[in-house]
Amino acid sequence: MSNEQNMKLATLSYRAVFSLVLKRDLTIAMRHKDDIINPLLFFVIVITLFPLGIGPEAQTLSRIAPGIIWVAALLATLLSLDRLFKSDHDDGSLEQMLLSPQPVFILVLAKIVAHWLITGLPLILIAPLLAVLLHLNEQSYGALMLTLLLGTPVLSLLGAIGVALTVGIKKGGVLLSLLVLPLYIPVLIFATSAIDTAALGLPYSGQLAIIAALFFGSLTLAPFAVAAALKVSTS
Amino acid sequence: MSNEQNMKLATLSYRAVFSLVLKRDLTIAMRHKDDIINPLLFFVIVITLFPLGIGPEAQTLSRIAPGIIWVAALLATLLSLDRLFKSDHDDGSLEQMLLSPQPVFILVLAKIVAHWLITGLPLILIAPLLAVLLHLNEQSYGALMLTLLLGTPVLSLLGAIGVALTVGIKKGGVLLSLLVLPLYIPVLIFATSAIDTAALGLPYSGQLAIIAALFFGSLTLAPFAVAAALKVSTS
Amino acid sequence: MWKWLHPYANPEVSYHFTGKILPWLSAIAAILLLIGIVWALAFAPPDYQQGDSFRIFYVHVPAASLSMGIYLGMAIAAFTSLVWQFKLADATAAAMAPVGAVFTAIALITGAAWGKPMWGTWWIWDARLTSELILLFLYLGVIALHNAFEDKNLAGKAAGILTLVGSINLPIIKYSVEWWNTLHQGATLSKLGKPSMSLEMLWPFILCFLGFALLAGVVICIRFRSEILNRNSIRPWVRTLVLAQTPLPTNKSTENN
Amino acid sequence: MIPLSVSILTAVDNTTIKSTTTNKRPVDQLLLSAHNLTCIREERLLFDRLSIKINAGDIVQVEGPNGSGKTSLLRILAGLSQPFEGEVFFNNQLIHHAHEEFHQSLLYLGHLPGVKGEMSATENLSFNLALHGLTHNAVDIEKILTQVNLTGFEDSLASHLSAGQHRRISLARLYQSTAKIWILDEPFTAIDKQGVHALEQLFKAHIEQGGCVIFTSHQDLLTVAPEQIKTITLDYLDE
Amino acid sequence: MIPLSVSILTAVDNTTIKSTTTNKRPVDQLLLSAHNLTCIREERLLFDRLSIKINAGDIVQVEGPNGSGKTSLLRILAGLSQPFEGEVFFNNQLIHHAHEEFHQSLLYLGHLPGVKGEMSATENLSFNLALHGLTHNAVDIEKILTQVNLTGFEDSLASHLSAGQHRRISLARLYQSTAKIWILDEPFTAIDKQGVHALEQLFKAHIEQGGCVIFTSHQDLLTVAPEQIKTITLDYLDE
Amino acid sequence: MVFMLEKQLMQFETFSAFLDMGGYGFYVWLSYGISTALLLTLIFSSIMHHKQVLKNIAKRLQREDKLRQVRQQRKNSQANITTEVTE
Ligand code: HEM
Ligand SMILES: Nc1ncnc2c1ncn2[C@@H]1O[C@H](COP(=O)(O)OP(=O)(O)OP(=O)(O)O)[C@@H](O)[C@H]1O
Ligand SMILES: Nc1ncnc2c1ncn2[C@@H]1O[C@H](COP(=O)(O)OP(=O)(O)OP(=O)(O)O)[C@@H](O)[C@H]1O
Ligand SMILES: [Mg+2]
Ligand SMILES: [Mg+2]
Repeated sequence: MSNEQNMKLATLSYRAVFSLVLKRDLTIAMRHKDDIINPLLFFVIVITLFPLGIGPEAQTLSRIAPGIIWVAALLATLLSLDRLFKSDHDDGSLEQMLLSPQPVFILVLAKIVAHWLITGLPLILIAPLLAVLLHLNEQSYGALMLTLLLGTPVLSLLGAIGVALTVGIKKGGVLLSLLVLPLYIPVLIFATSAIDTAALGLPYSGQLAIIAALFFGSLTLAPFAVAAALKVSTS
Repeated sequence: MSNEQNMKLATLSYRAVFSLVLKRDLTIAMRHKDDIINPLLFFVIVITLFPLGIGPEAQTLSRIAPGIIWVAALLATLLSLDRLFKSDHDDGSLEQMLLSPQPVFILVLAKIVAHWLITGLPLILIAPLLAVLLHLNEQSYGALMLTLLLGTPVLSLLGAIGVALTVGIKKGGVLLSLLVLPLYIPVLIFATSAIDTAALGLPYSGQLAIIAALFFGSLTLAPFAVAAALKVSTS
Repeated sequence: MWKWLHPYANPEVSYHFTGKILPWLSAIAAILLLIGIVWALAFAPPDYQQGDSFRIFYVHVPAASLSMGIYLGMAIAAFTSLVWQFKLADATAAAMAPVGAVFTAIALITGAAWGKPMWGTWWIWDARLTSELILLFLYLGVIALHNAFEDKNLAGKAAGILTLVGSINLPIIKYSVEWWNTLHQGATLSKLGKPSMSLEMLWPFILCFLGFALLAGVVICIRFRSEILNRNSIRPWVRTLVLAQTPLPTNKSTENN
Repeated sequence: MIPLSVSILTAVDNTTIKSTTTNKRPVDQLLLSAHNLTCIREERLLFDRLSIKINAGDIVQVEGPNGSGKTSLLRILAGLSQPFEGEVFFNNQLIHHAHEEFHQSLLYLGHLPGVKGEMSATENLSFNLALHGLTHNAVDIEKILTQVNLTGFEDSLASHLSAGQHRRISLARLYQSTAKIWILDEPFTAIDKQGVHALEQLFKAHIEQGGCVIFTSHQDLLTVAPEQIKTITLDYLDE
Repeated sequence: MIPLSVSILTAVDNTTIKSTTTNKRPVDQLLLSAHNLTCIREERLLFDRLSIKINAGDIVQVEGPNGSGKTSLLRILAGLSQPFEGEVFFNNQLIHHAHEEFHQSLLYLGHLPGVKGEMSATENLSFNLALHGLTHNAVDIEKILTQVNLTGFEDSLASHLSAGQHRRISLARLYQSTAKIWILDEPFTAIDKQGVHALEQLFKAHIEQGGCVIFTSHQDLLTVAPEQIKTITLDYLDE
Repeated sequence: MVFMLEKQLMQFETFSAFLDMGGYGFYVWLSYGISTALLLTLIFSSIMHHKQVLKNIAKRLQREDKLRQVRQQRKNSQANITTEVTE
């Protein structure tokens, strides 16, 4: 107890807290490299399931490609949401975070950003490849990438609210989908509509603007909603 | 210790063990009624996502309906697989089962059957409704029901192998999909092909026979593979 | 039954044995590949129909057959290890998975790059292509499962069970995919019939094929040796070996001896 | 219901509060107090109108048979659960209102250790410390880990440690804590004898520095004189 | 390395085996024996060529600091993990070969209680008993639950019980066990004093009936005379 | 006959023709390039993996050494205390 001189007690700046938690979550993900590869593989496999179920004709596939890619992205995010708080809840880390003197919404935001870096970003990087597999219209590639770039963070942010609400419940797995998927529907509709519009060679900035609005809206509101939800569901 | 007269020590018959474990798993599922409702709701939601992502034209939907229904069934089963062994592993029940004098493959079989009753059966019951939503060809309803009836148990059986292999691993969630989905592909292909054939008014007994063969094959082999996998992954 | 294997079943002996043959194997593989590939790229005649794009053949086909052959080998090793508790087979199977996955990826990529000029598309959902893709998933599953276990002995057993389950499924998958495709699509894009290969095409092919196979062998050997070290790290012979090679962990270590 | 002159005050029916006046500190600085706490779990009344005052220098052991409500009480004191009735005060403020200061002064360790299996002992400890505003260099961390006997396990993933070693990672935080209020739920679980001894020494050092310790345990402390310990004994209410 | 005339035999280096000859049973019936066990976790040697013989009437306490390998040893004896080298025998047969009989005679309770939170205490207990071939009527089950002090909680879901009550559900199996070999990993965790006392009585009754108990604990038994207990003390190997 | 002669020769007149591969250059070189890259990565990572394994074992041996020293020290200091007490 006498070595208090060794340390500095500081109310950390928001940035320091943010990067502390971000680093931790990324470290944990890197430990299981699988954590990064697996949502990606899930995405790829789900997308390959559709041609197998629907049939190999390029024309049909090309027609439904935007829908399939986006639904797969939705499901891949959904499946990986568990990582966000569940394991922290089960081993008591979440309790400790809530009891720490740091503002909860910053902790939460850092965890969400880490989640997106681990699952959303790789999806975006591999999407063009899958678009090739599904014979997506060549004019749509730009729209696909842009909608994914703006849309997947929204998925992580909204998903976090769902996980926070279900984290105290055993076997919340499927309940989670029930809560979260309806929230995802606007993103899905505007994103696929943007891609379809792009395939016709028309401008799709309207849809993109709406997705951007969703993004900024959820970025500002979700962390607080999540913080509140966590307090409720852990007590 | 003096009340041994109160009880009967018996090597239970296979049937008794089977029904003991089956009853237990069904009881637990009934406690959380969500467990039964949720995979079902997931199934419904995934299927409704497609008209949203692809567009509402009846013709396209009808063309891709068998594929979508089956892919959704696959994913719903996949998501619910966790229930099979994970929670039993986490609270030590699985250890106790492996240490019981009963043969492991019977315990395992009972758990798989319970899983199918909880997730597979409800899917089958609701499938006709969703088929209507997707404008499935009217001639295909019989084939849809038959393939689901024979195919979903295969999904539970093969899935159990994957869960058993990953049960000791933290965050096996997405790894599981990687292991299991490739194994599901034959079922998917033959089932959708049967439904498509039926839509043309042709006989589809060939595909059905193959699915039946897959069913009996996995019914006899999977419990042993699962038992072996459990022994490895819990030690 | 496995008595005669006994001397090779000893991890120490097999570690040193593979260490000795590795340089030779590598040298032969390098020579074969060098000659084979130069011949294939520069000296072999172009195909009368496909022109110079045919040169992809010399990588594509060896890679495709090796991808399947290695899975077969892996399944046999897994079977041996599970049934006869033959531990080295475990290590062999573990060593084979990444190599097989890479050859599968090569077959897929070269196939796609060949498909674009020949069929006009990078990818079609043809039976062979689809089952090759699924084979890649099976490989990745085995690798991921192997990585997920810390204890490599357990990892080997778990991956072995998965390999066997997959190997039962592989023919079913192949068959189903073939059937599925013909059912949906009456006329498959006509794949080129087996060209009746002339000798000047056959020779470089044989060289390339052997070269790639030996290369696979070399990498499997290297990985096999790491697996053995990992599984026996507590044994005195490993300790002396490590201490002899790496006096300080920061020093650069040489792995050939 | 009789207000005692010492730190711990009132209770109803089932709750015995024993408290001795051996506290030699000149000023009894009030750290944490609870007023009229009533807790109901599963429609079962656990304790009724329990009031507690905890001063600097107190070691408070919450005792009672299994299921009597010890964990429930500790979680309420830490602000993790809400009582059915009653309030908890820190510095004469409700703890929800003094959120940040309270969390600066609180160290709560529950049944779950809050240690990530995927991170090494070092990483776990330094994250836990940093989260509570304490920054360290690697040497410090290693020193602390030595104090909890984890030398040689610094880089092992926590999931590869034994039950007791796993808990030790979370207990290591005690060695560097600047928090005054320690709330510990069965801290000795899975800890070996020597470890229990070390923890007890730590408790003594902590109260000497003006902190307080509230803990539950089914074992008695061995090296702390019984008259130094205040006990809150919970029991089943309807007995 | 000197074979003693009593139940527990040899060990190397770090393992002290203390054994007294107070066993008054006419025939020392050998229940479980281990031969030359070597265990490696995380590339760390935990014990080396450990040989143990456990007779009917033995109470064996495995002691040692955190991380010394107690849990690992117990899991190997129960057949849940494979040792790096060595064998475990039951009735002179390898335990894998005598799979069913061994499991008939074994009761293993590990760190995890094996109790489902979604089922009531009654349901949990009767399932656990039935799984091991014991059939009961409702009255019996209630009686057993009374013995572990869960009266009034029979129909509560296990997840709504306190830590100690949760563990009591799994310990209840001991009251009706027909297994001769009990292997218990820290059975006293979270159990209150009175519960510990009851467990000790149970141990004594069990060995009198010709069973044996192998357990780990960081507490000493209070009511069993020290000379009745055989201890296996594990320690870090490289000392 | 001409065919037989050509067999001995290189198929391409110029280097740029060689690169062009009869118009298929991009695809051919893409295939060979990616294959080479993948194989080299595989070989390299296998060798690195092997070195890593050796390094890890060495590191562990060192750690065990350190541990032994720490325990020895602790034992010595404890022994000192007990002897002091008994004296
Ligand atoms: C991604 C695309 C492709 C994949 C995954 C693929 C896969 C395979 C596989 C698995 C084999 C069997 C090897 C064996 O039996 O040993 C094979 C052989 C072959 N492939 Fe491909 N292939 C692809 C594209 C192509 C294309 C575009 C062509 C030519 C236009 C082609 C020409 C051949 C030939 C000539 C053989 C040898 C035929 C035989 O021995 O039966 N492949 N390929
Ligand atoms: N799952 C695991 N993976 C790898 N190593 C492990 C694992 N579990 C335990 N170990 C290692 O084995 C050693 C012994 O662990 P074990 O659980 O047997 O100890 P223990 O004597 O039961 O300790 P405790 O008193 O803390 O319960 C520990 O040092 C730990 O590092
Ligand atoms: N999550 C919960 N939901 C409903 N009731 C609960 C819950 N947790 C505990 N209880 C009830 O509250 C009572 C007190 O539980 P608590 O955990 O506070 O006891 P405890 O004194 O800590 O016991 P132990 O010594 O066993 O840890 C128990 O009787 C239990 O029935
Ligand atoms: Mg408690
Ligand atoms: Mg232990």
